[in-house]
Amino acid sequence: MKMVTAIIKPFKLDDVRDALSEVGVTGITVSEVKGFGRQKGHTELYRGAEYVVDFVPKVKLEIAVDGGVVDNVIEAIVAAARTEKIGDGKIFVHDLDSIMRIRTGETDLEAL
Amino acid sequence: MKMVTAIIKPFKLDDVRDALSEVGVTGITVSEVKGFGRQKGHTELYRGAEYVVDFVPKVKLEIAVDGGVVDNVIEAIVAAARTEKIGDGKIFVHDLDSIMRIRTGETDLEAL
Amino acid sequence: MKMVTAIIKPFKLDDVRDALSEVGVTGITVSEVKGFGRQKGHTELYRGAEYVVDFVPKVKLEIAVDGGVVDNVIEAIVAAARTEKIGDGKIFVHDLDSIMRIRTGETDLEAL
Amino acid sequence: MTNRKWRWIVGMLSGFLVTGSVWAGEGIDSGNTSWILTSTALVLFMTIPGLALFYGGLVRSKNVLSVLIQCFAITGIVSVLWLIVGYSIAFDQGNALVGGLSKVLFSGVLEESMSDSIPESVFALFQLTFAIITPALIIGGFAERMRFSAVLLFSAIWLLVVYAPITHWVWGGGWLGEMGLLDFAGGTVVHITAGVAALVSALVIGNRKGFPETAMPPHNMTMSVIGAGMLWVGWFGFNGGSALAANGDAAMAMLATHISAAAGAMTWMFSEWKRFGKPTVLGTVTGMVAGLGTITPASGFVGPAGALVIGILAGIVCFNATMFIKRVLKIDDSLDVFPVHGVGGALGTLLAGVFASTGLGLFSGQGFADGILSMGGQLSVQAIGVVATVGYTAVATYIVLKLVDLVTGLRVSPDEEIEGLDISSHEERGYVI
Amino acid sequence: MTNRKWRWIVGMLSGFLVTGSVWAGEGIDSGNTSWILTSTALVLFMTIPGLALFYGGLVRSKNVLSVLIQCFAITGIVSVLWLIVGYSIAFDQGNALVGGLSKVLFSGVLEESMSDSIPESVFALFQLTFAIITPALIIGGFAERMRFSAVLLFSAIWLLVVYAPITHWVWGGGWLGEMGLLDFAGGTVVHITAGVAALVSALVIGNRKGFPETAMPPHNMTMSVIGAGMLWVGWFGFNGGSALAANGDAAMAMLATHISAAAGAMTWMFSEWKRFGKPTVLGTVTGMVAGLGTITPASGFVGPAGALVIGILAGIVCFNATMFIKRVLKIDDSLDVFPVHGVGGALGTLLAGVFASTGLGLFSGQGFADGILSMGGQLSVQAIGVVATVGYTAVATYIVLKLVDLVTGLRVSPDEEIEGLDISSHEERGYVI
Amino acid sequence: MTNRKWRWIVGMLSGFLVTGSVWAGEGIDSGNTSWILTSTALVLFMTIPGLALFYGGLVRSKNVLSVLIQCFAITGIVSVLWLIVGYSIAFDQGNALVGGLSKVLFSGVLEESMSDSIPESVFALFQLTFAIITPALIIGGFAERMRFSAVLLFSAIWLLVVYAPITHWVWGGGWLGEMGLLDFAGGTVVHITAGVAALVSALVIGNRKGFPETAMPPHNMTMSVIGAGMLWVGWFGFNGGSALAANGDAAMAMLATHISAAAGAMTWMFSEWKRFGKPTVLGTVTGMVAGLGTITPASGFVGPAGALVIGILAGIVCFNATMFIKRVLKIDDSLDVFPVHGVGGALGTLLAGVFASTGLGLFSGQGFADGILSMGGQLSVQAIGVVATVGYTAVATYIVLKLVDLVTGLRVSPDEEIEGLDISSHEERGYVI
Ligand SMILES: Nc1ncnc2c1ncn2[C@@H]1O[C@H](COP(=O)(O)OP(=O)(O)O)[C@@H](O)[C@H]1O
Ligand SMILES: Nc1ncnc2c1ncn2[C@@H]1O[C@H](COP(=O)(O)OP(=O)(O)O)[C@@H](O)[C@H]1O
Ligand SMILES: Nc1ncnc2c1ncn2[C@@H]1O[C@H](COP(=O)(O)OP(=O)(O)O)[C@@H](O)[C@H]1O
Repeated sequence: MKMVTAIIKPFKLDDVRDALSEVGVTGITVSEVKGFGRQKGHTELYRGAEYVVDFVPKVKLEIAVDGGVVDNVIEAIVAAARTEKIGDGKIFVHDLDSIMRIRTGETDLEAL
Repeated sequence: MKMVTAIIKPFKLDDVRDALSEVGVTGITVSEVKGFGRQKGHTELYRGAEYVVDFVPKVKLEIAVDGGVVDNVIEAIVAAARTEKIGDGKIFVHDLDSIMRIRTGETDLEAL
Repeated sequence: MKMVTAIIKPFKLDDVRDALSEVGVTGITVSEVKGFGRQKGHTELYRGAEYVVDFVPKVKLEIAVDGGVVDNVIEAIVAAARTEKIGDGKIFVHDLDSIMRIRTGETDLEAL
Repeated sequence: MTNRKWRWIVGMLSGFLVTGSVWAGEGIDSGNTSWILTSTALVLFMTIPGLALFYGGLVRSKNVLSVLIQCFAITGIVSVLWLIVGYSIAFDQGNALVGGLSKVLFSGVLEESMSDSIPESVFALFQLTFAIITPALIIGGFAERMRFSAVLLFSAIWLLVVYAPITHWVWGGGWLGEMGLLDFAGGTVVHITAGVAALVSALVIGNRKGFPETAMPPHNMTMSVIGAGMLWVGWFGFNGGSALAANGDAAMAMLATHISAAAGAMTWMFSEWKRFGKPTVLGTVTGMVAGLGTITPASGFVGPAGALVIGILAGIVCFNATMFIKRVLKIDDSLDVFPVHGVGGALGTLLAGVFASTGLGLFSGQGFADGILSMGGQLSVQAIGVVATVGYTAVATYIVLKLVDLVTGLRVSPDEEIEGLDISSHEERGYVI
Repeated sequence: MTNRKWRWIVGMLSGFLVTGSVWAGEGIDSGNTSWILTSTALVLFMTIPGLALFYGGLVRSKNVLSVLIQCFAITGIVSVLWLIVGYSIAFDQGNALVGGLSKVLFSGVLEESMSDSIPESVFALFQLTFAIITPALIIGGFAERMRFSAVLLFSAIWLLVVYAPITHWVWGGGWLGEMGLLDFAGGTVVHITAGVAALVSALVIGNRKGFPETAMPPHNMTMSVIGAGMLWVGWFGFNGGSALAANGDAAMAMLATHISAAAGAMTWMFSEWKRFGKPTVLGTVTGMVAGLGTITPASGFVGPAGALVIGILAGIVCFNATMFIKRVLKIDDSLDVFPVHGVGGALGTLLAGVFASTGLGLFSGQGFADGILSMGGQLSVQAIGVVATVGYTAVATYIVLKLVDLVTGLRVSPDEEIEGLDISSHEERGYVI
Repeated sequence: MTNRKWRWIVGMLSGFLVTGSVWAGEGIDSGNTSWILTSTALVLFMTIPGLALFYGGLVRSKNVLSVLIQCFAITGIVSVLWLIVGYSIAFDQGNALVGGLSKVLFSGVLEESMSDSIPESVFALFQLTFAIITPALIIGGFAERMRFSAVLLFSAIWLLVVYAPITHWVWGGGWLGEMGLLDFAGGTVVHITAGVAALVSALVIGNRKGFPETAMPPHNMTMSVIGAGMLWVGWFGFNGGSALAANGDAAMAMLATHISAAAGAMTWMFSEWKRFGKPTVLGTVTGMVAGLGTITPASGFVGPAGALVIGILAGIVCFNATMFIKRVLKIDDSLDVFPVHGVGGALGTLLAGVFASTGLGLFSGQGFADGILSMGGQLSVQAIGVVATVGYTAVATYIVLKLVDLVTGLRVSPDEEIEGLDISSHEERGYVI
């Protein structure tokens, strides 16, 4: 089992969610994050004090999946999230030891 | 060393925290997340425009623990967080390479 | 490739970011979290109802890096974030299977 | 002759002398009218948005809209009921206990009808704004757990069986006014009734889930502070407008009001600072409200130095009453309506009987009610007013609650309470930021 | 003689009788002046911060500041233009269609100039606050997507070619006033013009990206509710002040206003409760605004019971109009300006012709316009007023928009719309919490 | 005879003529009284919640409550001190420099005491609202870092040794008023004193940790905009009420105030747009405040066209002054009190000496002070007023700060500053959302 973590542009969330559900993903956990990277934030202006907001709002998706479908999942995310402009984000994958559904006590793939 | 990540219902946070401290967990990192899963969000209504909010507010707990106590920790979480209604959440476990306490430079299990 | 996750005091964010960019880190994902640990929160007072806010606001940094530079990165974080007061935070490291840059499809170290 | 009537006659005479105005044998005074039109706006402002914000900020984020809609819906329902029958119950001549029905649907309230030197239409509207804020104050007692339909039904019945009759007793020609009760702007009528009703409601409906172990801090103190500022400003219309004229009486009432608010705020702030080590903004604004509620019955009868003493006492007494209800009795009068308004209203009604005296030097006021000669005499009338209002309100409120419980049920389900009333009762969220 | 003039003369006479005041052969009445000074403050308060908050809370978080700055900038620009030429177009004698230029730069508006019993300077300023809120209302139609420079240019031209002339028609001595149109405080002048202009703007500029599939819920309902409360309170100045005196006329207008607001709010709330299962705070305050907008033209002409009926009808009609525009026609009049203000304004203008009648018993009003004897006669004048205002506004607004499109372009780029106007047009964020 | 006295006498006479009112040989005018009661409410509204919100939104989230409690506590403490001795220092006859002690504890301010055509009690209360806002304005200079006890002590002493005496100089019968200084509503008394005191405070207490490298953007611009709207509306009471009557003087002052605010807002907005490429809401409302502050001393003396020029100049001058203090001098007058109020107040005091002239055609005003015949003569009096106020305020504020430093210490510890004053000084958080 793998955990796929994707950092994407906030307004792409709906598209990515739809794409994921098409490849059979049924659960996602989403959080709001600030990204620092190549893409720079905008300038803000307060009574003549100009400054650069150096972070960019991003959305982080965490999706636990069966190892066998990781590639499909990544493909789906990329297809939906790509704008080809800087700051489209990243996908990270790591191993999961175990998964459990709290409600039923089911474990691992059954818990998804 | 393992990292236990639990997604639970927000109003269960206090109970889970108490249960964890009973099994000896001394540190937790908590964040507010939005969950997409089997449980559906409520409907909202704005001047006749009804729509479904498709996410559900959840709380994510991250708990770094000694590999040996993972099962106790999971049990404690499940016992405290279970309502047996849909949307109780999930627990994910993965391996940690190393841990460090910034204040002292202690590492791994000593850092917990 | 490794994922370095650091929990630090919020007002240290700028210093840590500067330190990281000095050791060549170009991307970071940051989120606001609540920490429970040895450091206790402050007391609040509402019309005579005193109570302890038992969490402490913290900032979580996630930094994907080449395995070879993990030690440098940790050192940089520790140097910048340490105040030697309780609650300075922790650093966790775990393995990454793969990384992808959404914009270009580059993978792994190239994606950083 | 009641004190109120006496005050009106002086007002009418002074209105006459002041402006020499004559209209078809009656005197409309444009200056007085202007001030009461303005005061009406100020008192409505106290409820919406003032009180709505003050209360809304104090509850948890998941219930903020429930408080706001309750304030608005009470405003709506009370307004319609006041038009239909409430005004008549309160201000039609009737008997010593209750008004008659001659003013149902504002019949006879025409463009040219006068109430002394101002049009009756604005008198009726000014009084309506008082009828609005009183049930709105009560929601602080049962906040975060009462069913919305129960709130509406309770407020409607309570208006007609508690508020309107007591208003008649004191201001509408009823027995308390006749007896010489000094209640300038509603210490008994508004604050005691609201405070007692909130306490009874809190007891009948029970504590919020988690009270008192769990912290339920205000979710948006800045919102409460905006509301508090609006209450202070609006109260100028509440007390100053109760002179029903733009004269020295109104001006002195406003001055007393302001001084008492300031003194109450500072006293509470310093009490807290001393007792708990830190002065808080919530304490400061609560003390301000206590100072305002307490001066209300006394405002037109006392001088500025008297108002200073009243404000200081308000801060001390209401501060300790709040600690007592919350920490000792552990009653979940959620937004502290009873210790602030109930206790403050009673305290102020009694102190009006002291500082109205013309024999206190710098601390003198404008004199006792017509026909009352000693402080003892006035104080016993004041005490009768307090006891009667507390007693009747407590019993009647209890009965109304039990009745509403039968019809709609009082409390939402535990799941709804956990989810929050905003979503569970109104399908809306306060913030999507 | 127009109804308005007739009302003024009565006012002047009554002012004279009431206060017996004389100044160099003209009558200034300090009470009337006090009330109009106050009303001016109240009406400005309706726009800033009232309407700014009401609208600001309804848009998405990323556009909140764009709404706020639009309200402030419209206030600024309209004020300057009103001084320079707007007031003259509206209120200089001129002809039946448009005022002349004798009052350019307020020439002749001196400290001692009178407008009946009040100084002309406060009359001009009071009217300015109406001129401010009208274009500010329109921004609800094109919110979250119009270029800031286009908003400014549109508002400026629209003020001079739509608002000022129509004001002249109705209140400035123009043809609609002469014909006997009853429009006490701006059903045609303010609400129909704003509502129609918003609808036309929404059609010309097109729907927001994502409308209607994507949910665009209010980002801060508490902010909207604060604004709604301010609108209710400020409306007392809007309608009560339109009597231009502190007399029974003003008082009755305020009473009618209040009753209609309450009835509108409750009607909308219960309609929603019945139709969708839950009463919402947004519905309640929208119904309140509908009640207020609808009573506006009628407020000084009807009695309290008539106002109750008008408020109830406002709730029902505007509720259904909103559903229709949004769900059936799928027009993105983003903050529902047309169904609430346009429909409400037209409805109220017609109902003024009914409930002004003195022959409806308890539901009677103060009578038809001078020289009009039957309800049919009055109603046909009212209908002409509605049709003329709708027609002229629609055509003129369309032309102004096309013109502005040529000069600045109407709409921001899709990327800017996605990022939000706050950052893309103003480099600021609403919240850094 | 001072200009102020002269104005009062005219007011009294006109009050007499206008209403023909007589009371025991003195004239109370209900219309004037109504307006000053209302104005008092409006000016209090400017501070709480107006200024509290305006300032509160501009600081960082962790300090929002500290600003709010400072505004409330200053209101409380100043009110009590004004009652005890402040009013007497300012308005008792005394000598040319300072009032005597005959009005200590408002002794002699009875219900029937008159101040020309209005009760003295409302005059004293109206003036109190000015005494409240002035020290409240100063907190913008030392925001986010001063100890709460130091804020209280500083405000209390400063009120008595700076504000009250300077008020006496200008309005209380003192030397500047005698000399013919034109300061209608507080360009010297309020704005210069506040601006200079803020600058001195900022210099003495030092910059905030991180200034100017770190961005410290407003945490809640919507809150600041609400406050700004309230300031605009409340200022009608500030300037309009300073006529102390509801007459042409008041009306013209309100008109001038409004025009200048609008012009200031637009000028700042366009300046910013031109210089930095984007118009901001903060710039717009700051320009509005600059326009309001600048017109304040001139408001009752100039015409609408003069006000337009003053507003435009306010926008340009205060905009550049802000850039200069912040970007060139790098002084952390955190909320820009000096460049907006100090510079604006001085500019307006000088321009009053220009646009009061009756010889400027359309740009004429109501004339110079009694006995002053030329613009040069008036301007030199105005300049003396500015210099004296700046000089005395700077020196006295410095001494008071040093004194307070000895007693309580001025600044919180660096750790407390980092944690934020809300938690470290008040154990509360602004938002729990
Ligand atoms: N090494 C990294 N570790 C963690 N997050 C990263 C890393 N690099 C980038 N990110 C995240 O990805 C986002 C996008 O990266 P950025 O460099 O701006 O553009 P791109 O995605 O086109 O390479 C960043 O805002 C940040 O949140
Ligand atoms: N595959 C997944 N990956 C990540 N998070 C998930 C996944 N599935 C579920 N979740 C999280 O768990 C929460 C609960 O899941 P849900 O399907 O609603 O009910 P249940 O927990 O009863 O299975 C979701 O709201 C989401 O936050
Ligand atoms: N076992 C743990 N798992 C996850 N997060 C932890 C753990 N222990 C501590 N933390 C995080 O680190 C923060 C700091 O820890 P704390 O015990 O307060 O002090 P210190 O860092 O000095 O040891 C906590 O607030 C929490 O966010």
